[in-house]
This record gives sequence, structure tokens and C-alpha cells, in this order.
Amino acid sequence: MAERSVLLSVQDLKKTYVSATGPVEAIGSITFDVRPGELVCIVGPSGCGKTTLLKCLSGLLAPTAGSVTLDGAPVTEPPRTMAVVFQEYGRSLYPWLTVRDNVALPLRARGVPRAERTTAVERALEEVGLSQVLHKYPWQLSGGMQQRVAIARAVAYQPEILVMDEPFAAVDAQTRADLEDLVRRVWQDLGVTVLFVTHDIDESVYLGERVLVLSSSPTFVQEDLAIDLPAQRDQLSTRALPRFTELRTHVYEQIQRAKRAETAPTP
Amino acid sequence: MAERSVLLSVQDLKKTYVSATGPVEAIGSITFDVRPGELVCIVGPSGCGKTTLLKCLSGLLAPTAGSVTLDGAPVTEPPRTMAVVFQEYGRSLYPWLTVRDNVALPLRARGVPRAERTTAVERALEEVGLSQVLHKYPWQLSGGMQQRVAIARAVAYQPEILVMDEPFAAVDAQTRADLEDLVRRVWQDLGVTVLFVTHDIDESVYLGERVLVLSSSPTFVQEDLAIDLPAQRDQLSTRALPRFTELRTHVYEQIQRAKRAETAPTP
Amino acid sequence: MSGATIRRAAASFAFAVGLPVLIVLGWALATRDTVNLYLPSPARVAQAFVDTWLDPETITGDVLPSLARFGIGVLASIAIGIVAGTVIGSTPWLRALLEPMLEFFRAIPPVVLVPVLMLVLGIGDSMKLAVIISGSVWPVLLNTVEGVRAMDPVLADTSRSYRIRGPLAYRYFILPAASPQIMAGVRLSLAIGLILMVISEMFSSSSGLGFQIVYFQRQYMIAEMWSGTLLLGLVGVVVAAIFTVVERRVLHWYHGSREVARG
Amino acid sequence: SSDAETEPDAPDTPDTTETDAADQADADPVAITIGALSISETAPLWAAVDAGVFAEHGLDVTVQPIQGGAQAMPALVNGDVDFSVGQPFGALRASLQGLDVKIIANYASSYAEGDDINAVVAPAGSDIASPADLAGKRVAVNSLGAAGDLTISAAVEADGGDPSTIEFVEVAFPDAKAQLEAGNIDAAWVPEPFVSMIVGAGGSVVVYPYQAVLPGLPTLVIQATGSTVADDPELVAKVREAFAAAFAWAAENDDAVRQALVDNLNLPAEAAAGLPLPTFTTDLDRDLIQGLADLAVEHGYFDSAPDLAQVIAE
Amino acid sequence: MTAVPAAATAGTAVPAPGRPAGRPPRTRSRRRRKALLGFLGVLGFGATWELFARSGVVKQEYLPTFTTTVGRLVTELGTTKLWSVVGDTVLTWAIGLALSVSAALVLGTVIGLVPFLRRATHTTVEFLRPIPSVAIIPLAVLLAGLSREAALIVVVYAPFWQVLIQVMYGIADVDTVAQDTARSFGLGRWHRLRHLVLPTALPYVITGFRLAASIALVLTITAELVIGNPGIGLQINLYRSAPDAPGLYALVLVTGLLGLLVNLGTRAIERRVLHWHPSVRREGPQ
Ligand SMILES: Nc1ncnc2c1ncn2[C@@H]1O[C@H](COP(=O)(O)OP(=O)(O)OP(=O)(O)O)[C@@H](O)[C@H]1O
Ligand SMILES: Nc1ncnc2c1ncn2[C@@H]1O[C@H](COP(=O)(O)OP(=O)(O)OP(=O)(O)O)[C@@H](O)[C@H]1O
Ligand SMILES: [Mg+2]
Ligand SMILES: [Mg+2]
Repeated sequence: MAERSVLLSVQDLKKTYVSATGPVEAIGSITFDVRPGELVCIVGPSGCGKTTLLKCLSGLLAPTAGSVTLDGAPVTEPPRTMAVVFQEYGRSLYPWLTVRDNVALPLRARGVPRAERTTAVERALEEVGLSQVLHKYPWQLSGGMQQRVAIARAVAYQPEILVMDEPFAAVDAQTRADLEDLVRRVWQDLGVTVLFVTHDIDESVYLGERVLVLSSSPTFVQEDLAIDLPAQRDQLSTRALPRFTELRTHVYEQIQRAKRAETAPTP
Repeated sequence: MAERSVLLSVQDLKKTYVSATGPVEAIGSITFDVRPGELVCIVGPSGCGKTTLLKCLSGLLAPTAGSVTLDGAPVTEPPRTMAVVFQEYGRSLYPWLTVRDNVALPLRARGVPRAERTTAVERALEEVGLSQVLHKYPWQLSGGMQQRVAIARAVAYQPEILVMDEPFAAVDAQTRADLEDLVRRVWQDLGVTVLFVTHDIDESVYLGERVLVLSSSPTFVQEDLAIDLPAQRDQLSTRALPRFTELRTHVYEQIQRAKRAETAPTP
Repeated sequence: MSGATIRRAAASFAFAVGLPVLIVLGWALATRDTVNLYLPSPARVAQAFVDTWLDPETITGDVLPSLARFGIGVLASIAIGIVAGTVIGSTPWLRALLEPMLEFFRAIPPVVLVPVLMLVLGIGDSMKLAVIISGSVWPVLLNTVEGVRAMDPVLADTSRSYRIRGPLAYRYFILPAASPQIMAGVRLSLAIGLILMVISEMFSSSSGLGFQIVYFQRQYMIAEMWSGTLLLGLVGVVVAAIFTVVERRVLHWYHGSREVARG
Repeated sequence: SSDAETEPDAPDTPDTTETDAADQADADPVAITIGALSISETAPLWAAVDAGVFAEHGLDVTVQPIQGGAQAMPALVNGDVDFSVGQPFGALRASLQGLDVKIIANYASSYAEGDDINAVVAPAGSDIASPADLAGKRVAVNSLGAAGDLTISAAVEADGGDPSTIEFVEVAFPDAKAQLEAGNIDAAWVPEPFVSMIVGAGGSVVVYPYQAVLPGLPTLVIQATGSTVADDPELVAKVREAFAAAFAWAAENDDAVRQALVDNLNLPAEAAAGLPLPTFTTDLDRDLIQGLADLAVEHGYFDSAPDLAQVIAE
Repeated sequence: MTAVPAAATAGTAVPAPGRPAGRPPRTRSRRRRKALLGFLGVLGFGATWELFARSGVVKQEYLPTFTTTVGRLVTELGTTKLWSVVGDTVLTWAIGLALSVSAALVLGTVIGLVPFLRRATHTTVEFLRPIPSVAIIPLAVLLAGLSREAALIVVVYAPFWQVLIQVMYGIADVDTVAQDTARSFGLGRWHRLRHLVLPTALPYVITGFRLAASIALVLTITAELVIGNPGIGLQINLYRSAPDAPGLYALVLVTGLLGLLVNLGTRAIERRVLHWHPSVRREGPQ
């Protein structure tokens, strides 16, 4: 793997929403690079523009200024090698399709043959612990189950870049731990590049090889922290490492700083 | 406060969803009582029926069997003294109303005079850190901000019972800590009874006076744990108490047991 | 179980006929001692109905051909409306280009266009079909356009990011997403199609259900005319029943999510 | 009385019934509404009302445009119009269906000889030359089951053709010319001015069906409800008289009649000037009406013969 | 429980592209672009008409060219007759539409909200809907005479059902979570209606209104044709029997233009009252 080369490059990205009540500067200016095969966690205060950033990265929203390049080419539409898990999992599943069809649809769109598709779908659903609900509709599932379906869909798609927006918000602690390990496994086994937004600091440190801390709006990258924990991680032992505690405290303090900046009076 | 009397009583509650693909037994049988002024946290594996339970409690869903009584009277429709924060915050805000109007609407419906309403709404929004977005529409906010609007709406309503379904799922760690303290403060200052569903074990122990651990489906109450931590809690010192760690480990083990029961083969 | 089923069937039957029975009773009372030829009694209309419409020759010569034209016309309208509606609804520039024209045509009474249509299409079935289609496409078309426009933004983003496009997107995303609104449009189109079936038979015709109604009206056979109207209404009820079955299937997910949620 | 106009104002002349009536009329004109189709035949009525002929008879007339016989009947029944001008066939049919309607006078009649005011016409190049040639052809009339197809059938039969093979279709008069040219129909029954227009464009008259079957057949009659006839015979008589006066006046004032065509029908002045009009008279020929009724029974248009004593009030 | 039918209106929460701004220049230029495209569409239609009329498929005697018709329309616009005829039609139409829409709104809301009524009226509604207005003309004339009132009965009848059905569908579309929210906060009937049900049904109602507006116009003119009360329809009849094809098609143009105007108006209303709705929001800058 060409460790040095750049896969995704964000340069001076700026996004201002135009609305009747006046423009809202969601992202001030963000610059960072992601190398192929990296696992980057993004943390930042609520409303700082994480979702907005992901939407710009994935070609769903045109930035106001700056550029996003993937493999050297500017991103203008959703790239074919990227899968996104949306924060609003409930609304990103098709209510008229069963769980299985929801997961299978992107594969169909990519022209994956039927047999292969079935295997991929079933394996992905098994990974998230949902092999029992194949034939149910999303609205027959609990919130956490829906979220896992959305994750399974992204995993089954076998993307080169996996973008996830607070994907574990609605699942219980145990499932969450399992899913975290799933993400690390997928990342290691398939060599995908992962961008992972979370508001759980421990999670960002446990998962990431690198943590980007965003400031509050108008957003910039407050800190770009390399996580020098061993590659083989384990829910119990890794979280018990003194270095883990150091890192999480560091991130925590950064976010505190970001928040304080927010609460400081702004013109 | 009459510590001994019962405010809310759930007796042998059972809920089976009837759907085209066959019946789904969401809740097997749940029995518990809540005394006035208690703060009860409910935890359980994803999909175990927490949301279903809250819906039955709040009179939104008719139980298949068993009963829910509030102040001695059976609950058949939403009681006027109860406020609910829904797990699907995005869909529980009205997109055609501004943030302020969303929060104000229940007060208006209750006939609160205009001036009083304005004060209550503004204070509640300030409490959740959203005084800046009064005139925005929900869809102009980030996920976490929307969730906080939903919380503000419930707080401004000044209910006697506050029911919250994973209310902090989408907010960042710092905001979450602030909101946790807000809930404790509201609970202590106004003497409301709180039912709080979460999947964060630490949160349940930090917040609750009592934690109900639910088993996986078909659900029963696996454990009813009193939290004997001091009433005055603090994010740093309380979480550092050895008793806190004991309690959270206990709950964690209980949930593990619940999960194991789930993965065991079922007929 | 079966007892409950029977009870439920009885209840829905009672609901289906309850109000109509009341209306007929009221009608009978109101016409009991008037002799106004234009408001015949229900008994008189029923008699006319039996005499006029249960005649096999009328059924094969007038009723069935009309219904066939109605069926073809409405199906064509639905097809055109959905196809054009999805394309227009999902292509903003096309919508901007065509909207004024569509609004223009919608406002023009078919009656006025008939002479020209007749010149181009002759005076056979194709002209009548054109009249039916010219009126009943609009509800489907408009509702499809609106349904496609109103798509849930998160769902739209999901589809875009997974690059679900082309026929697959129409089949699995755009059409299902718009389907509740499309079905509302179809339901309106059915009734308009029936009305236009009558109107189309007012021109250059010599047979058909609609022709007969207008003919009876001109012949002052008022009870017969009302009996034809009654038949139209009955056709409407049957068509609506068929539609309900189809809608239940197409929108099962939509109704499912609602019903279960209500316990 | 048609000379009322020329009489000088003579309030002090001794009582005569005539001036008395005129006085009463001046003091208290009776308001009536007459329903009439918006066709050229209505021109004398419009013109005479404008010229005050009806006012002299103590009638304050409003002419209510009517779009078809079917609309006239409910309007008569509910009193929205007091009198209406319509086809005799419609009155017979309505009466047969039990509607309380009566013919009180003739209005317009076709010509017993010469060029009639309605005709079956064929387009240029058609091989239809005689009524019998219409057999097996597609023939347009404005409304089925009325005097048009009835008299055509009778004319074809009289000419040795089989009327049952004719396919009658409904085409509105104004559309007939275009449909003939488009080849959608083989022949069409139309009134003036369409006869002249089609003939002018190279078409030919196949037959004048009224003339061929019942020469001089009334095309329009004046109708009222039976209760009007029974309750207010003076009014009916007065209306009849006024119409007679109006027709007499119209015969003298052709220019005014032609102007009414221009004003009310938007006809170009030249077209209005040359437009053939029927004979206007209030004298009803009972025999022709009887003939029409018999023909309708014979061809199965009526189940039974209407009782003319019931239908005609004279 | 979670499915938001995409056509539904309720759940909305995404940082979607901002909604169209009142003033910003980008929006204005977009609107200008839209108008330009619409105008191009009209030109295209005119050109097609012109070519078709000149092609000889239909003689110009029966279908005049677009340019002739427009020329005639321009001359007619200078006459008071055209304006009075249009005024008559517009008056009948406006009254009819107002009656029809308000009755349908009220009844549709009541029936849509009360399950008992919904079930009890189902067959009757389905029975009455397909009855053509032309069939009730004799009844209308009998009840109201050959007047504007008779035309109104005809004009009110058909659009009523359109709006009624749309309202009922709209009311059934209330998001379940939003509904639960309202119930749990003890919102009374009136507040639920005002703040939840009506906003949800509004997009449906507006579509219904657009359908109803043109159907009402169609019926106003048809009624004038058949009953003969003054207005565009009667005038069309006169031109038709004159025969005066350019005059007739000039009136057809006027009719279409009326429809167009209504649509412009409805769109403007829609932009105001549905600014929160995804279909309107999406058109914002992206
Ligand atoms: N509308 C429905 N139809 C059928 N089954 C349903 C429906 N809603 C929920 N269920 C089932 O009921 C069970 C409990 O769901 P519920 O939403 O109460 O879980 P939960 O404890 O809130 O989960 P989570 O923590 O993931 O939100 C699940 O197995 C789910 O599949
Ligand atoms: N459609 C929109 N119109 C106007 N402003 C918007 C819109 N969407 C988002 N914003 C604003 O942009 C800012 C960033 O929103 P974004 O959703 O990216 O935050 P986030 O970091 O994902 O927050 P969270 O962690 O709460 O999900 C917020 O202040 C929000 O109010
Ligand atoms: Mg976000
Ligand atoms: Mg839940």
C-alpha cells in the first residue's frame, strides 16, 4: 500500500448555507488529506459541520469554496467507490423494501450477479447481528436495528472508502462494541479507507488511526491527532492502556476548547 | 413527597405487534412501579422493546395484555401531565414551524399566556444551548441540535412525568454531559418523575436513582437496581467513585447476560 | 377467528350500504307525492334501470364498448401520466420548459378541442380515447410530478450516494417514493375518465353508455336518464373497489407502517 | 294589431277595446321571458323586440338564449321561461313522456317548394345523388332520434332505399362541413347557412327531407306549459297576437332582421344579407304536425301516437 | 414506524440545500431562467401549432395558424366585448371554485379525521364522483333556471370531489411520529388540526386546488356552452356557428392563458406557504 500517496484531499473547504433568514457559515475553512487505507475519526461539537463536511466529501453537496479531490480528480458527484452511512438512519432506508432488499439494492445497481449478491447481503446482515429479520420492513424494526441495517448496507457494498456519520448513536453498549470491532475488522481485512464521525471520544480514540478534532462553527481543523495505539485492538485491554487514557483526555480537552470558543460571545 | 405511594404502575404488560408477516412478541411481560419523583433509567439490548414500553406507558399504543395505571387510573390516552422525547427526534419536530414555535406549540395548546410562554420557551432553549437558533427551521439544524430542540420542548412543557427515549444519542460528549446535568437539575428542582431510556450504561448509572435492566425479546425486567450514589452528582467526581464503577460493571454484566440469552437459539 | 371475520365482513357491508340506503329512503320520501317529471321516484328509476340496462343488446352494444374505451383510455392516461410525470418531476429544466404549456392545455375544455380532434383522428374510437386521455392524464401527471419533487431528502441522498440511477432508481426509489401521491392521482383520474367517457360519446356517436344518457335526456326520458346516471355511479363504485385492492397491494408498506404504529 | 304603431297618441278618444288594451299595456306591461335558440330563425324575434313590437302589445319581452331543446323543457317547467321556441318534434316527444307542454302557435315553417332551408348535402365529388343512395352510408344529423333522421329515413324509403342501413351519427351543424371534407361522414343534414356554405364549396344537395316528406313542415313552434295555457288564456292569446304582429312587421323590415343576425350571431353583414330564412307565421297546420307524429310512429320513433288535442292549444 | 413515505411531508430534518431565499441574486437569476425556459416552451408550442396548421393535415379554415390566432386575439383584446365575456366567465368560475374548494376542505377534513364517517361515506363518495356534470345539467336548470346559478351547480360539482379526495389523502399522510408527539403533548383537536393535520395536508390540498381550478374553468366554459349563460363558452358557440375559426381559437388561447395565470398564482402561494416543504426547499441553491 502506497502509504505516502494521498487518496482524498480537502483544500480550504468552505460551506455557507443560503437561507431566507440569511446565510449560515457552516464550515469556515477545512484542509486535510487522507491516505489510502487510513481510518480517520472526526469529532467536534454538535452543529459544528461534521455532517456538512461528509456531504461535501461524498459529492452530495457542492462546497461554497475550496475543493475536494479523490484520487486526484475533483469530486463533483457521488464517487462510485464510496459508501455512506447517514446520521438519520431511519430515513435512509427504503420503507417499501424489506431489510434484505434494502441491503441488496446498491449491489444490484452496481451489477453484482444475483448469487454473489445474496451471499454478500446475508453475510453483512449476519455481521451486524440481524440475520433473523431478513424479510421484515424497516418500519418493523427498532431504531438500533434500523441503524444496523444501514451499516450492513454500506459494508455489503464493499466500498473503497467508507464514510459513516454517527453510525452507532442508537445501539446499545454491547452491540456498539461489536460494531466497532466490525469496523476495525472490515478496515483491516479489506483495506478500505474509513472516515468515521462520532461524538463519543473514547470511540474515536479506540477506533481511529488518526482523529480530526473540529472547532465549533465556523469550522476549521482544530487538531489532527495520530493515534499511536497498537494495530490489534481489543475492547478490554486497549481501553485499559494508559496511552488510551492520555489520548482521550487530550481529545476531550480539545473539544472543551472548541466548545468554549463557541460559547464565547460572537458578533 | 410521599415516598411510599405509587405514581405509575405497570402490571404484566405484554405487547405483540400484528403484522402481515406474522405476530412479533415485542414485550413478554413487564411489571414494575414508579414512585412519584423517582428518576428511573431503563437499559436493555437493542430491539428489546424499550420504545414499545414507553409508547404503552404514554398511552400511545394499546398493550396486548396487562395494564398501565397512572395515579390509580388506567392509562388509555396520553396523560396531560406527561411529556415525551421521542427517539426519532427528526420526525417529531414539525418542519413547518420554527424552533421557537415547535417548543411553544404544546404550551399554546395548554393555554399558557403569551408572555409566560415566550419566557418559558426561551429559557428552555437556553438550557439546551440553542438560544441562537430561535428562528430557524428544524431542517436547518444539525442532528444534535434537533434532538436538543425536542428536549427543550419537553422541558418547557413542565410535565409531572418526563419520558425520554435515548434523548442524547446524537449529541457530542460535552453537550451530553451538560444535558445529563440538566435532566438531574430539572428533576431535583421541579420534582418531576423521569423515565429515561438509554443504551449508555455509564449514563444510566450516573443519572438514575434506579436502573431497570430489560432482557432481550420477549422482554421481562431482568434486574431492578437501586443506585445508591449521593444525590449531588458531578461529572468528574461521581464517575470516579469506586461505587460507580461497581454499579456500571454490574449493569454491564446484566446486559451481557441479556444479550447472551438473545443469541442462544430460540425456537 | 371465523366468527370475527364474519362480524368484520358484516360491519364493512353495513358501512358500505348504510348511507346509500338512507339516501334512497330520503329520496323516496321526497318524491312520494310530487309529480315532477325531472325528479322521478326511486321505484320509477329502478324500473327504468331494469328495462334499459339489463337488456343483453344494450349491454353488448352500449355498455361494454363504453367500458372498454374507458378502461383503455384510463390505463393509457395512467401510463402516460406516470412516465411523463416522473421524467418531468425529476428534471427541473424540463419542468420549467413544459409547465406553462401543460397548465395551458389543462384549462381547455375537451368539448372545444373535439372538432379539431375529429378532423385529425376521425370520428371513431381513437377520437373518443383522445378525449378521455386529454382529461384524465392530468391528475396522475400532476400528482406524479409533485410526488417526485417531494422526495425525502435523506432518501434522495442515499440513492445518489449509492449511485442508484437509471431504470433501477425509477423502479426501486422514485416511483415507490412518489407512489402514495401517484395513487391519489390515479383515483382522481378514474372518476374523470368515466366522466369523459360520457362527454366523448356526446360527439359523433350513435351508441355507448354516455350517448344513451344524453339521448335519454334529450328524449325527455328522465327516469331512464337517471337510471343511466345510476349505472355510471355503480360502475364508479366497482372501479373504486378494484382500485382499492390494487392500492392495498402497491402501498402495503405505506399502510402497514401506519396501521401498526397505531396499534 | 299591426297598425297600432301608426295610431296617433289619442288619450281622450272614447273608449274602444283596442285603445283600452293599449292603455293598460302602457301602464302595466306584462313581463315575459321567451326562450329561443341562438340560430338565424330567431332573428325576427330579436328584431321585433328591439323595435318595440311586443311592447305595443303590453308585453315586456326578454329573450333568453337556449342552447338546445333539452334545456328548454326544464326551464319551461320551473317557470324560468314562460314561452319557448322549439322544434315541434320535441314538443310531441315531451308530451308523450308526460311533460305538461303545449304548442300554442307556429313560429317558422320550411318551404313547400323551391330551395328549402335545410337539406341533406354531400361533399364535392360524392356519388350520392338521390335519397336512395344514402342507404348504407354514414349520415350526420345534429341530434339523433329527432325530426332530421326521421324525415331522412322516410325520404329514403319513399325513394326506394332501405333506411335501416343508414348509419346516423351526431355531428353539430357547424362541424358538418369539415367532417364531410375530411371524409368522416358521407352526407350531412344541415340548415342554412351551412347548406349554402357546403354547396358553395362544391357540395351538392341530395334531398330536402322536410319538403320530400311533409312539404311545408313547421321547423319551429311556440310552446308553453299546460298550466300557463289553462291559467292565463288571455296572456297566451296576447302572445300569439304579438308574434303575428312581429312577423308582419319583420316582413316589412327585412333590413332590421338582417341586422339582428349581425348583432346577435356575429354573422358578417354580407352573409346575413344573403341568408335564406324560413317562412315566419303563427298559423299552425295541424295536418303537418299530425303527419309528423304518424311518421314517427310508423318508423318506431314513438311507441304510440300523441293526442294532438292534448299537445296543441289553439 | 420509521418509514417516512417519501411523498410524505412530515419528517424533515436534514441539512439539505437551503431553501430559496427571498432576495439573494442566485435565486432571482434562477427564477428568471425558469421564466425564460417556460417562455421557450410556449414558443415551441406556438411553432408546433404553426407548422401543424400549415402542414395541411387540417385546413386552415378549421384550424387557423398560431400567428393568425394571436393576431386576432390582439385585436380582440382592444374590444370591450372580449373583456366582458372573460369577466363573466371569470366571475362564475371564481365563485364556483371558491364554493367548491371551501366545501371540500371542510367536509374532507371532517370525513378524513373521523374514521366512522370515512367508512360510512366511502361508497357514496365513489358513487357520486364519476357522475358527469353534464348529466346534472337538467337538474341544475330545473333548480336554478338558465342562469349563472345553474352553471354554478355544474361548476361546483366536479372540482369538489377532486379536492375532497386530495384532502382525505393528505390527512391520512400525517407522520406517525409527529402524530404521537402531538398526542403525547396533549394537543387538543383544534391544535392538532391547525398545527399538524393541515400543514401535512397542505401540499395535497394545493395540488388539489390546481386540479380543481382548471377543472372548474373547463366546466364553467362547458356550462356556458350547454346552458347558454353568457361567457367565453357562449361566445365560442357563436363563433363556432358563425363560423369564425380565428375568433374561436383566440378564445381558446384566452382560456389557456387563464389556466396559466391560475397556475402562476398557485405557484406563488405555494412558494410562500410551503417554503418548508422538501419540494420547495430543494430548489434552493445547491
Ligand atoms: N411496527 C412494528 N411492527 C412489527 N414489529 C415491530 C414494530 N415496531 C417494533 N417492532 C419489533 O418490536 C421489537 C421491539 O422494538 P422497540 O422499538 O421497542 O425496541 P427498542 O428497545 O426501542 O430498541 P432500540 O434500542 O434499538 O431503539 C423489535 O424486535 C422490533 O422488530
Ligand atoms: N439546510 C440548512 N440550512 C441552513 N443551515 C443549515 C442547514 N443544514 C445545516 N445547517 C447548519 O449548519 C451547521 C452545521 O450542521 P451539521 O449538520 O453539519 O452539523 P454536525 O456537525 O453534523 O452536527 P451534529 O453532531 O449535531 O450532527 C449547523 O449550525 C446547522 O444549523
Ligand atoms: Mg450531523
Ligand atoms: Mg427504541
